[in-house]
Amino acid sequence: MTFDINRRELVKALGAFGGAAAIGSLAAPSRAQGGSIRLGLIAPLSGSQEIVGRYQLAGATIAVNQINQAGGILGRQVELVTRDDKANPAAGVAASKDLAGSGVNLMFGILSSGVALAVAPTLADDKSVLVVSAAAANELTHEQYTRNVFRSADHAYARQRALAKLVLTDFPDTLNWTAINPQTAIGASNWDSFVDGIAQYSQEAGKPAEITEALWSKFGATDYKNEISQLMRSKSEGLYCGVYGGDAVTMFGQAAAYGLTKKFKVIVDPGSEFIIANAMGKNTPPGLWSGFHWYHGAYEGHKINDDLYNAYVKETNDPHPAGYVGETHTSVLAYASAIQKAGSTETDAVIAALEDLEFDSCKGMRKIRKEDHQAICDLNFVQFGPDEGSDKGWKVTGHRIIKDEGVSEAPTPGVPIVFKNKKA
Amino acid sequence: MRSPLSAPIARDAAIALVIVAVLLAMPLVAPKGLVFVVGTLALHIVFGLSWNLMFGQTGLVSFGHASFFAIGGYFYALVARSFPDLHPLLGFAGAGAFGVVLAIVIGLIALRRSLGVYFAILTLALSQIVYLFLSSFTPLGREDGFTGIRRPVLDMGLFEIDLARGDNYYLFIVLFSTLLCAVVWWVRHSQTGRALRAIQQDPERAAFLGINVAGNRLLAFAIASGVTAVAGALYGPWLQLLTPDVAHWTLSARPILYSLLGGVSSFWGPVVGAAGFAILEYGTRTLHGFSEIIIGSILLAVVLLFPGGILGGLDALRRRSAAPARTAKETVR
Amino acid sequence: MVDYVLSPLFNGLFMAMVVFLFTTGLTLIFGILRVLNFAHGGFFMIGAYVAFSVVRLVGGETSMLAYLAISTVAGIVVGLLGLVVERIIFRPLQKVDEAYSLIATYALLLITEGAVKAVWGVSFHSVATPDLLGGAVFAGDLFMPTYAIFIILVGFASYALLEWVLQHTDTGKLMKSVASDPWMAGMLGVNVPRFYTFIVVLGFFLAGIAGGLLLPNQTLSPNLASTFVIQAFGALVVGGMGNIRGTFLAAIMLCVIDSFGSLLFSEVPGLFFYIAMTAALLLRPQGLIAGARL
Amino acid sequence: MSGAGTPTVPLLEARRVVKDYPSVKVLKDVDLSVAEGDTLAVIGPNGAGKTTLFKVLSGEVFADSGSVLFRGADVTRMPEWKRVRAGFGRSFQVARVFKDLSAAANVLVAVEAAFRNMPPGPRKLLACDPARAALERVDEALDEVGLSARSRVEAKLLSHGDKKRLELAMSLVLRPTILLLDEPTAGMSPADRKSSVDLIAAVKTRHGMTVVLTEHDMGVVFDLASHVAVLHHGEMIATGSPAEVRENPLVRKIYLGSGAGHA
Repeated sequence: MTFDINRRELVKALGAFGGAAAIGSLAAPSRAQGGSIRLGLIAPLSGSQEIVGRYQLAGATIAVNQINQAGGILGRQVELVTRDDKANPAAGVAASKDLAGSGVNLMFGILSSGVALAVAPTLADDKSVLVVSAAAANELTHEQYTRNVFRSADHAYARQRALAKLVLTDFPDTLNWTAINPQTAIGASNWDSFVDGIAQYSQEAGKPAEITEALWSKFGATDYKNEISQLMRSKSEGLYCGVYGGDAVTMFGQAAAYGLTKKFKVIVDPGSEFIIANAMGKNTPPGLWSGFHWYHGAYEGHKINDDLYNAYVKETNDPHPAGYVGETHTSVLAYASAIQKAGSTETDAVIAALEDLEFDSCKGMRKIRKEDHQAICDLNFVQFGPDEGSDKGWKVTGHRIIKDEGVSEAPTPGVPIVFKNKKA
Repeated sequence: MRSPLSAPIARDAAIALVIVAVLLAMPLVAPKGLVFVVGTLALHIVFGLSWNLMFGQTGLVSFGHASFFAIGGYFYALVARSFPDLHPLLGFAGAGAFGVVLAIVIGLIALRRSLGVYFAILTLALSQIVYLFLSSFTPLGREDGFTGIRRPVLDMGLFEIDLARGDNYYLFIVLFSTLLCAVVWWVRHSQTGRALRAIQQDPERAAFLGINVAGNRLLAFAIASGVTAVAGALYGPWLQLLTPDVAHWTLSARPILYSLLGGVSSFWGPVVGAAGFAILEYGTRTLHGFSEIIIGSILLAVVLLFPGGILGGLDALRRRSAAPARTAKETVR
Repeated sequence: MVDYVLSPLFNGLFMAMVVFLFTTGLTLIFGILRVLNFAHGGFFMIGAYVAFSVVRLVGGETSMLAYLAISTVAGIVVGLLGLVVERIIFRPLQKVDEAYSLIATYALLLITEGAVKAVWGVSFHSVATPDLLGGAVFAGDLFMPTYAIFIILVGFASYALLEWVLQHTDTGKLMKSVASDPWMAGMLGVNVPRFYTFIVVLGFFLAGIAGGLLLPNQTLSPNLASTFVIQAFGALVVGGMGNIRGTFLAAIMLCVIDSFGSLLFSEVPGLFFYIAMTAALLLRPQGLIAGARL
Repeated sequence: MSGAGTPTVPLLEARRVVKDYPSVKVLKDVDLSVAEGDTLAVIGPNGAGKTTLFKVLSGEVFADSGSVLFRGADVTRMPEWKRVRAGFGRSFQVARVFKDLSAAANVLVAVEAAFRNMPPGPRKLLACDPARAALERVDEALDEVGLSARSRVEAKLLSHGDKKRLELAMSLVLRPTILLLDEPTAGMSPADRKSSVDLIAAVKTRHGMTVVLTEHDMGVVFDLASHVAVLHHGEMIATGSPAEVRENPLVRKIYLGSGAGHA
């Protein structure tokens, strides 16, 4: 029963991160200590997304420890200050104001796009910088672009178009796609980006794909039977399961009796990572491709990747770090390089240094574009399947790195993204 | 010579003055995070006070008060986006008026047919409808909310105040909230307030004094809803974003918690309750994972130890410490 | 025909039984103690987590017998928690104004959420349906998962059982008499406080067993506590304030209407539940089954 | 029936009033007429329908058929609060006062309800103080029923008799044309009863009101009433002066048992 031990240990260990951070923040004086560089993590450390917040906290903590062991930045130690955004915009704004008020002008983290979009416009007033580590909404580097916000992680447009590229490479004959999506902006944005990719790459291959109208479900719904019935009657062969996290678990759980996973030849998921497999065990949909912020297995041999992975496993005994661990880790590294480059932690200097910054991370080199502050980086995908033999009940059956070569759009800060290939 | 029936205006004005002075001085001394929390608190105080005008004063239990907060907020945001040249004060007033009209329409149907728990659950159902509408109506931003709500420039004729600058919007919120609280205070202590109190105590008896019970209940519902709608309208530019969460039932539970925690029978009850709750939340903000247990336990302790809320509990303590003989005598007489 | 009538009818009925199973304990406690227990969902969730832990403990056993036994264990554990809650919270609340029970049970809801996180963490979990219920039945084009049929049957059976207990047993008569006039029952020698304890334990037991039975249907996470609570309040009040028959009928009516509504107006799923609830409250403010206690 | 020989319209009239409750027919074609200045006592055994008739007259419930006229105008479906504004006043069998308010505040509510919109003057409007005239009326009314000394006591702490007095004070400030009293002396000691009867008689004379009351105590009825109406099983079986009713054979039969016949 190693699996059980692992899960318990994981929870306990992640809890330890939380406890340590709590004590750390409490003990932290309200004014900047001479010498140490203070970085503020904003993450959902309670509420419905707490699981992700704990991963983010783990990644940030490891990065800070590694930097400090290596002598800090500019010879100064780094101190992590944490604030809870509860994945709620109001709490997020309060958290960023709270950090700014305590003299922490360099912030990172944020899972929910709603929180990121709420926090972004308040930063200029507070003279703060935010490096977004997860929130993927395209708007953040388009119509809601502000000078004070960077994104060191991949964004919806790039990830979903890369996913389209992947499925068309692996399943060139699966050309009729449909979807079940949550009624959120990120749900719509993900689906539009995926359709855009499918349309473009299938046309380039000379076999235009066909898109069937998507189904839209309530975010946080508890019953998907009506939607599943409709999907079972669909003529499509590929299913884009846009509902993510706990909703996806509920949906696949209820769909098991219908044989949904057997009906569709290919099922893809925009970014639930290990959540579906971990929760469903033996009932994991076979062959499910899932989008990842970072998949450690794809970068074995890369030092930053291996050090991060080993540190994580050592702390938690959990062999499956979610991509969020890597992305918050990356944001801290981005700050480290930028501060090194700027020779200062002043807001304007750090902003200038982050623009056009190229730095190495757990998934290789990334470049933050000067124009729209979006990082250009690898896109990771993992394929899952059930594994009757193991205790955890599932295994990784494949993984893929898609390089961002023409996947991302041209930078157009201030202007909404255009889905050129929306019409299939 | 003041009659004991007069409203305690001198005392309450003095308390209010002290509170407002402290709030206005906040940005000078407190960190920004705290200022943001306090600005939100000011709006929540209005939210709690207006709910208690229905409950403590009139005896109406609404489980859907947040829907008016949300309606006011979205109304203002939509108006400000659609008519950028409109004077912002007109926008805020319009939000209030919209809340009042909607409350009258709902009240005319709902208050006549159902009271007590039925009215409570009815308002809950209606607020769920508002919530679902806001989370699936595309022009209002659905689940992700109404983004980019600007803090307006106040054109005062002779001069302009840019509320987007510095702490201006915070100061504006504090002063506007004070005004809204004053409205609630005035209604509560006016002739209408006395009639509402009579209705809360015994509606049938009140009717036999010639008081229009249904009309006054509707009035209280409309005033409370209008005031809350204005608070909601002020909240949009404060956060620069509105999400359907502001119509969620967990937010509707807030004014109930504030009022019961502070004490429903006093004007100041919801103020004390809201402040207490904010202190709890702010105090536990870094205790990741423990905040629910701590907040829950403290709430539970207050209810079990001080039935009647904090103010009610203080009152009881004061009475107990006062000469018991005198109390006994008065009872006998 | 199947797509637009039978399928939504079936799905609505299934949802109705989910809501009904969730609401029975709530109805019982409200009907007799007049405490609207906000924390009910929290204890439902604890029941589900307890069942989940037992499933893991016995190595993912998915036989039918194990499933039923585990659900009962969850019910017993939560029932015992009910004993504690009754002693330290509900009993003192009897002396306090009714409105305060709202704030107390809301506080309790927060505590249950916090406690679940502390004990089980925040990860998502799910448990497969027992093998026997894993399949599906086809009736023409109508597709019915066996698990859903099972839950519908359990819902009807629970209703029939509760109704029988209330109408035809001494315990049921006692419940009804205490519900309608606790003072008089006390005068006639009923130990009312002990009876209240019994009711709370029973109500919590029902919450826990429902948590276990419905575990395969939901993702397990600390958010489960507030998932059904609003629908449950709706069924409770539309049904007529704490009587089992009314709650049962209201759950069916609201969920079936919602199922059809969601099909017709798929832009806003769930909307018709509340529209039906509003209409029912306006047209029959006294509830579907008026005046009856339990 | 009404005031001897006066051609005027009766002040309050009930015509063929019927009121059913789900299982029983409570009022069957009840006629009643009260002239200005009368004191009418409605009597009858328990369950005769006195309270229901009272509710129909005051507007607490509406008649199923038949009509209620006030000064000749139809008020059958007029809600109670409008009737009060038209000149009705009523008390309850068990005194109903606003328990958490002081005695004075109770009366103030009534005063302000009766004289709506008594603006306290612009300066005091902001302070929400009650108008001086309103406060004077409160003092007057409390004085009249003998409660001045207890004006600050919360109503729930008052004795039973004082609550009845307070309720009377609340009715009086409404300056009703017609006062409906539901068992005004129920549950009182003989001494209290005597003082209540005196008080009612005094205020009636002073304010020139018309009074309709229900009563169990025959002493009270004969002390106060100028007219008596007898209700039995929902039917009005006799009306007239106290002496006439006392001699009515049907009444005697019902009250004194069958076979009693003429005395």
